[in-house]
Amino acid sequence: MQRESARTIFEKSKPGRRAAVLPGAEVPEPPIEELIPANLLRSEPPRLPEIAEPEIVRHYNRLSRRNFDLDSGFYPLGSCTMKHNPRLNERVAALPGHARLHPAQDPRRAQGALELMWLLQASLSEICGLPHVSLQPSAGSHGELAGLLLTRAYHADRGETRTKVLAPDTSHGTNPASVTMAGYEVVKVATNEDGGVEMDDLRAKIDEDPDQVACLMLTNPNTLGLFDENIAEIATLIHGAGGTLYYDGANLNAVMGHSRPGDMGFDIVHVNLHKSFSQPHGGGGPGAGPIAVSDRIEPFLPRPQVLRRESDNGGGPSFDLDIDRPKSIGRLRGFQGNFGVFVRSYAYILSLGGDGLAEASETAVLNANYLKARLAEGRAGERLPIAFDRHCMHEFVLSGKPMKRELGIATLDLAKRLLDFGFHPPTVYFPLLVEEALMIEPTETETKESLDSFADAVQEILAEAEAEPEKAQRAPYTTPVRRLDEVKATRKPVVRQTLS
Amino acid sequence: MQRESARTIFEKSKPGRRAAVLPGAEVPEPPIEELIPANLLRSEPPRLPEIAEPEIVRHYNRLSRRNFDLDSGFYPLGSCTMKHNPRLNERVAALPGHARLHPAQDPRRAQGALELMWLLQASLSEICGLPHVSLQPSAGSHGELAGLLLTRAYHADRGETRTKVLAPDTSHGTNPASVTMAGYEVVKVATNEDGGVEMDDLRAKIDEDPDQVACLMLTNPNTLGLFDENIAEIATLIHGAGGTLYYDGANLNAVMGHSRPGDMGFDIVHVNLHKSFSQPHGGGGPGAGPIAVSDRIEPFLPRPQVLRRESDNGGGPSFDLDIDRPKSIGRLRGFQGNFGVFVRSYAYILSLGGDGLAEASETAVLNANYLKARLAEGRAGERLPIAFDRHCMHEFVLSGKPMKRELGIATLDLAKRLLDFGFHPPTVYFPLLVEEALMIEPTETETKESLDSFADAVQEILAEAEAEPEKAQRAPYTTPVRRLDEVKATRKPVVRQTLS
Amino acid sequence: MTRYTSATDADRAEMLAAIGVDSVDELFEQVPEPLRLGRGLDLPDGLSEPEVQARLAALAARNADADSEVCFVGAGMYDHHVPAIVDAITQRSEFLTPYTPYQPEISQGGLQAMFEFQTAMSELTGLPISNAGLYEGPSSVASAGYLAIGATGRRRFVVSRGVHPHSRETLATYSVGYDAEVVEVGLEDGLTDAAALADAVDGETAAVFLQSPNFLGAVEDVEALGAAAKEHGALLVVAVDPMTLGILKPPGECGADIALGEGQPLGNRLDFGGPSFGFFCATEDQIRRMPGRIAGETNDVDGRRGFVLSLQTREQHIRREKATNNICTAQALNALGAMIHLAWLGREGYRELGELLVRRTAYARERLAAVEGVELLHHAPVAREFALRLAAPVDRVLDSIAAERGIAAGYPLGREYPEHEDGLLVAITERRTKAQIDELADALGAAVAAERGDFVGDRTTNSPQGIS
Amino acid sequence: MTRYTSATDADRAEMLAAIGVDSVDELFEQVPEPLRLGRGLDLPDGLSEPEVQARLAALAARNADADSEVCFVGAGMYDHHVPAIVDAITQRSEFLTPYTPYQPEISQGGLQAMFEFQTAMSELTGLPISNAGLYEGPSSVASAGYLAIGATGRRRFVVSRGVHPHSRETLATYSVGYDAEVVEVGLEDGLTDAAALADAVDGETAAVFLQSPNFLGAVEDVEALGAAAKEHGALLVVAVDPMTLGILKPPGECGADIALGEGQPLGNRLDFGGPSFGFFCATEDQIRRMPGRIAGETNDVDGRRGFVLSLQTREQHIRREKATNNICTAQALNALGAMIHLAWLGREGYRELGELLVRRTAYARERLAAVEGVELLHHAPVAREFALRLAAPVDRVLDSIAAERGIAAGYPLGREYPEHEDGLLVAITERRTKAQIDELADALGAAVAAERGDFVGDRTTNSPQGIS
Ligand SMILES: Cc1ncc(COP(=O)(O)O)c(C=O)c1O
Ligand SMILES: Cc1ncc(COP(=O)(O)O)c(C=O)c1O
Repeated sequence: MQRESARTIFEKSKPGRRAAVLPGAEVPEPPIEELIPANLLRSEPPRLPEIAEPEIVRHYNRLSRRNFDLDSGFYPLGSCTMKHNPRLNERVAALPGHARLHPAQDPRRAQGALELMWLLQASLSEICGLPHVSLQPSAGSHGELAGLLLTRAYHADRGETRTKVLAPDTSHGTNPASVTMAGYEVVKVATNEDGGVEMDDLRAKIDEDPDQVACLMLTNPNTLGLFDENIAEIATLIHGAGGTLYYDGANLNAVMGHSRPGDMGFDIVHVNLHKSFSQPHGGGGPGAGPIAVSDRIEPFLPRPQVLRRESDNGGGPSFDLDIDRPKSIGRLRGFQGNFGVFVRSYAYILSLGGDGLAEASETAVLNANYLKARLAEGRAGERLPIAFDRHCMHEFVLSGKPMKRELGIATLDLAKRLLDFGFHPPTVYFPLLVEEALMIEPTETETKESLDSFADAVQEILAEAEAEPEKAQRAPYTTPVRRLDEVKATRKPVVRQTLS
Repeated sequence: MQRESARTIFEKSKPGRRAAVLPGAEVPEPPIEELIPANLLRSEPPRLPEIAEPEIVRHYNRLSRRNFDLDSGFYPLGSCTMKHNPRLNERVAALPGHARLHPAQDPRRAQGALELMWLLQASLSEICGLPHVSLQPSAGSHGELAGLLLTRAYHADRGETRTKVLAPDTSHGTNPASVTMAGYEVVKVATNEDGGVEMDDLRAKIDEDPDQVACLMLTNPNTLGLFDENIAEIATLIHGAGGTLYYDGANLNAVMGHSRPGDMGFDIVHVNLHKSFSQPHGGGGPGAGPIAVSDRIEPFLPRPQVLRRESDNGGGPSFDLDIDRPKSIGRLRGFQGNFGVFVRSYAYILSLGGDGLAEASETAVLNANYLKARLAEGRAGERLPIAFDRHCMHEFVLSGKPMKRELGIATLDLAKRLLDFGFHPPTVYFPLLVEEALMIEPTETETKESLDSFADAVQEILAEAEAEPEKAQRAPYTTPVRRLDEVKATRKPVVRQTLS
Repeated sequence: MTRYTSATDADRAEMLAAIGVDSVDELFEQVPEPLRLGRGLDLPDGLSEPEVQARLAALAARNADADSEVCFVGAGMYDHHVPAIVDAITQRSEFLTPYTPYQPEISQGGLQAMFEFQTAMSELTGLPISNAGLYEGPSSVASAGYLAIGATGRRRFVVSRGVHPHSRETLATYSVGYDAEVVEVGLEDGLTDAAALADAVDGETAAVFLQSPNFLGAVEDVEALGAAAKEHGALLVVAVDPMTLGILKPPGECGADIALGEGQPLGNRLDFGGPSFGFFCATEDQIRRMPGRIAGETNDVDGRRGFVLSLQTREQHIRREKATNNICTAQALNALGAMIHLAWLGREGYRELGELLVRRTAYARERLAAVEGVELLHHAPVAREFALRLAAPVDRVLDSIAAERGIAAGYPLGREYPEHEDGLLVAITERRTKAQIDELADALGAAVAAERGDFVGDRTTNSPQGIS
Repeated sequence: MTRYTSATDADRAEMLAAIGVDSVDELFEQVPEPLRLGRGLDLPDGLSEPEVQARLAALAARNADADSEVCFVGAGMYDHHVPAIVDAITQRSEFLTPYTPYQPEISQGGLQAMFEFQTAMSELTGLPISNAGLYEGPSSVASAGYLAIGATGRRRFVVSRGVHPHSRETLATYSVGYDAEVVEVGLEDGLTDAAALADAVDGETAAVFLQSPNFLGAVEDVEALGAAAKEHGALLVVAVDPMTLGILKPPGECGADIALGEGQPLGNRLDFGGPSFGFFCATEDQIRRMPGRIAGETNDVDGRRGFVLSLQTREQHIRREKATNNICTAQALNALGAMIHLAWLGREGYRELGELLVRRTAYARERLAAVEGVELLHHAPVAREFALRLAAPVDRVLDSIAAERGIAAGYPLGREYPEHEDGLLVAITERRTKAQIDELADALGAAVAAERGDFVGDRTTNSPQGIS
């Protein structure tokens, strides 16, 4: 990757240059002050860059080469499901009938889009084992918030007010953040030695005040990559207390076609289309976080909902947007959700089909266990032990604690050294419960060769660290920049360019 | 750029892997031998690579990063007009109405395409100052061949057989190659001290046997970037002998809207749409080489020709393909030519408009003269003198002869060292007439900053060479591979991978 | 092997051996037997690439999109030209496929683009701090509410009825969780009722929400309206249309504490409503309460300039239940598209585009209001969208114009404003030519006349009711 | 400043000063006054990006393309599915915008792709040498003629009438320059007349040109036909369809000296006929006579593997009038698309695709020949295209099916074969489903019946004549 020094596009600006040429006005051109009162007008245009098109293209192409991406190599970022992004999905999403459709188009003239949403809903419903779906949430955390507001509405409808949401200490940070935004209090539940929910602790937390238990949020397989075998009992306990069971679907890629959250007893599920369903991650979005829910939650779903009407006269069905949902929690955002993401994910589901999805999960689990096995060998087995020694599902978590203690290199050092070997490092320091955690999710679209070379690299780095720990401690060396001062960036934040 | 060692896609193959899934047959599936006699069938499928889609994408994305391209930086490759490639043109070329139009579509259902061709022809006709255009030739050299076959047909129609085609010694290699393919003999014309055609030599060559002179092929401005001021007289001489005057339009970018080959007296012109008209070069094509001709040449144009018919009933005109051209030289290729290229170039002409084209040429000439001035300073001025010291048009040629003699570094060394500075080198060792030639064409789409930094780099390399000539002699150092053994590649050519 | 995977039978055998199991099924044994699905998913078999493409193309063909109709619909998302370089750049693998830049050393491209985006949005809004983008417009409004609660400790929002209905509804949805009250202030001739607003704001008010141009297209006097907020120590939150900020006074100069909005008009497709992005800018003192990612400038160990995700301590990964917001995956690629679009427009082009919109809008407003049976719904100044009142049923007029002229004439205000059942909201972009505006005027005249004829008299005229 | 340029007034002033002139006009003074245009070009003013896009979209909308019609037309170019990764990769700047890899150190991506392409084409054709691509199919045939003259010193070509008419015509056009004679050999029930061919070939024959499947879709027995060429020392040149080589015996195993063809079906759009590419493979002994670029493997000074343009001494830059061909800029990007398509298909997929084509073609041929008023034009084996004879005027039948069913039913053979005025050539790709074939059968039956009714009796039935 490029080593040239960073210059922003503002620094490449030169007065008088430009790229865009605009259409002529075609209409009378009075001074703007005659159309809008002068006191509402801007005195100076914003100092946007002045630069011709060729140099804009060069600028962003160069920037792009300073990014590592999924198409550059192995990207085992745990919990993120960095699977292949089929370009077919980009192509169909770009069809004018999708990409150029106005969101306020009369539903009668957007039948294809509504049917597509309906078909995607039906697919997610089958995959999740829950009868109703809303596609509205924009990402996983948005789905979480939706789920908690649904829980609140469900209880309110029954005349109940509950204040507590339970979540294991391994849960993703968005879970507690969503809990607070939804006006609940988080109650942490401990993890047992198998990596699952500590049942005694769960019982204790429920028994403290069962009437206050609104919900338990769970990821299953959890963020350790382990399936919680007690899930049926957990569901019984929570439902017994009158709470809802929320499934954080970030790890759905492990169980598609094998086990369904609805069948496990979950009431509400969010699905990250940008994880299991191949929406490209875009450098941090866009994604989408549809939710699937049980019958008792359905009345409260956000509006609008896609409605399918059978035809009276034997023709095909028609589709509409239903806003007449009196118990709905209301909107979570504008219009109908991230439709472009729906198109991609629906194309993905069509491509794989039911069996293909099940095989994808199988291969994801196979790949994870294989890589786990490779990393249980040799030096890695000693210095980077598995946090919970069981077969994993689609990902697994290692602990760098012995490595740090014995070799003096931290998980962060290992991660940075991996950059020099051409790999994206795993997720690090999460889940919090595991000291010096490395969370590794290879996904099903990686080759055995990639897994092997990653395992070899880890072993090599550990060997190197025995002789020369500074090598990792000061890594990386070959990247466009080396280790960055993040503390400075937070202490004295410079979050925009100063322009003269 | 990447330094990893090269592995071909065949080497990444593993039996049993695949990307494509095909549609089901849907129809009966008898053994193929029942449909086609066994003796006509293949026994083993070709050993194409076996590899899944994610790894194909990674493979070619990685390969791409081993290319320098126009969007990576300055690319002053003389004679090639490496101007910005607007992505708008890619977008409109990809519209299904263009990209998915079958070439044998009934002309009545391809009216938009034919009108576009007609409009492009009209634009090129105006730019070249010649009344008729055929878009058929696929590139410049194809246009040259067309022009020579037109010349032959023209003379044959007059009952003449002529055998000689004159071309200056500065001419591009395709000119003599085309001459031979068209069954003519090349006669070289010398260059005068101003870089133009040596008039005495021209007269001598004509006078030798005027009846044998079929054509003179000329580039104007010529490959030295100089406008031949004697062009009117040259035309008189050639026309006087009964020959045709052919304009190699590779350098049209210098004179658009300023001077027209037709007005200079040329009978036949080819235009490289991939040079002056922004068709991306694609790593060596596609391009297109339309020809514009005078009235006397028109009857012989390749067929089909686009025909415009006015409507009888006051409606718009309609368009057709005319194959009924009895004097035509015939087809030069299949169907209608590189239509996708026509779309891009027409979009380009629409974007710039008449004035914009003229300004583009102006800026191309300004940029070239400025860079020439910068390289006439300091060390470059001494070691890399301009071959013909006049104002240039859109490009200019320096000679590395003093540099080689005094510093021991050849033009090739300078070129290779420029790679380390992030520049594409100029065209080197062409035109043949100039020893150790460097042919520099910045184009109009480069910034002054780019020109300055290129000039600075040249000066710096020359300074470096005074102290340490080996530095350039062994360059490059920072590229994916270093200097390659081209002799070996030609002596013992390995032109395909051996597969087991 | 399924689509997009590589494990051959031979690979599988080797891998299983290394794991020490006989089959993949064994790995799934950790899922208790009763919870295993035990059947295939009830979904169709996988399809080949050409089949999937044909299937999706068939669905797409059943939508009347802004290529097949001339689109005068706005209401928050607009049919602007997306420059070709936006697509070309955002579709590059290097921007399309990585995730959030957790490893800054190999993510400088994305991080620098975020930094540039923040700079541009800060310039547009006239506020010093910008994040790197949120989901979209309305949920950004709701996020501003959360910030305001944190900043003021109050739980009462005063919202102009000129704020986008989706934003108001989203704020209301979230406010159930925030335990906050939402009070709405009405409009007078298109503009927020200043007196009612002043009455509504009190010492318990966390924030006042305005939008300019508001949903009816009217340009609000934000500065004047905002005085009430200042007076009571409430935050002033202003939703803006990024295409008007080359012309309109930036919220930062009008006293806004937060300026935000829907980013779609900048470099993003219509996409039936998403994905796009929300932008969110604020005053310096809110920097540690901002929602979403923020890129910051720093340097590496060798002193080389670089960018990182800064102020991560606000975020859920670190702060968990105390995070300033729950947002994690946002809309980075969409924000990149916006930045490219802004660079392409450039300082002058951006201003010129604003002028073009204002002038064409003025022309269209005058032209359409002159049509028989059509009048202005309000007389406030407008920038790129305006509201009309029709003397015939709006839905029938829209159907007729769509079917006969292939024009989507506007947004029927009755959908969200029962008091404006006769209202039509018409939006202008640089794609809407004078000829199209003139044709719309013609079509509107004809359709209104036909429907009035229908309505008052003969119902047999063939006014179309179906859709194309 | 015009579009895409950067020179501001300030830049201009500085640059002119450095050059030492007062104006750019001065630089143009080298163009003699009478030759200066002295007026603006008579072309419209430049347009903005959205305007250009609208203009081109309006033109495109007036074409009936293979998305708006179901396309059974082939005749050398086929409506195959282009995998999405082909577009994604070939549109990357790094492949799209560089020129010919004259500087191999910074062109390894393009050069290696050429080397891979050559390997793949060599595998497909069964011949050891491939170039990196020529313009397209027919001109590649003509280039083979030039090679054959060089190799044999003879100037006579014997060409089957089954060779694509455009190829035959192009060869004839070029042969005027080559001073070569072209002799044509006719077809018998769809196949090259073997006896006539044997008669036509003699000791003066430089090359024999065959095509298989030939233009009428018939699979030729190349090996048997080629014997005549071998006997007289003429080169055997075979044009092939790359989509059939997973099934059909490769020309290299049939004694061909040169195998070539139109590359469009591999990863290239229809594009109304171009750009696509021609492929060109040959036996080892022709390596120094090959036209076009050839990439070769070598190593750098550090021993690292690399690729270069090899055998450049054949080419015009060096050899000038003695070059093996005049081709310079060719179709590198199109050949790259082909290589990606082939990698995507892979060894198995490529064969399966061939099988799919053969089977669907067999089904379609049988289904259509069973239609009343339709019969086979020949009975030779076919792979992906076949010829029918209609008992009604072909053009009128085609018009009717296009207008009423939105189907482009095939290629009217009368355009190029006067002896087959009643002939219709129907092509099959993996995009043509059984349902589409069945609908075509139905449409063909109805249209032929209607036209026959018209023709023999009542001319008042409303057979459509216009076009949609
Ligand atoms: C386990 C888990 N839960 C929730 C989330 C939040 O999802 P999103 O980023 O889509 O909001 C993520 C991913 O980021 C996650 O990994
Ligand atoms: C001066 C000149 N003439 C002719 C050509 C041949 O054009 P093409 O490569 O398009 O065949 C070129 C470019 O390559 C050239 O520079």
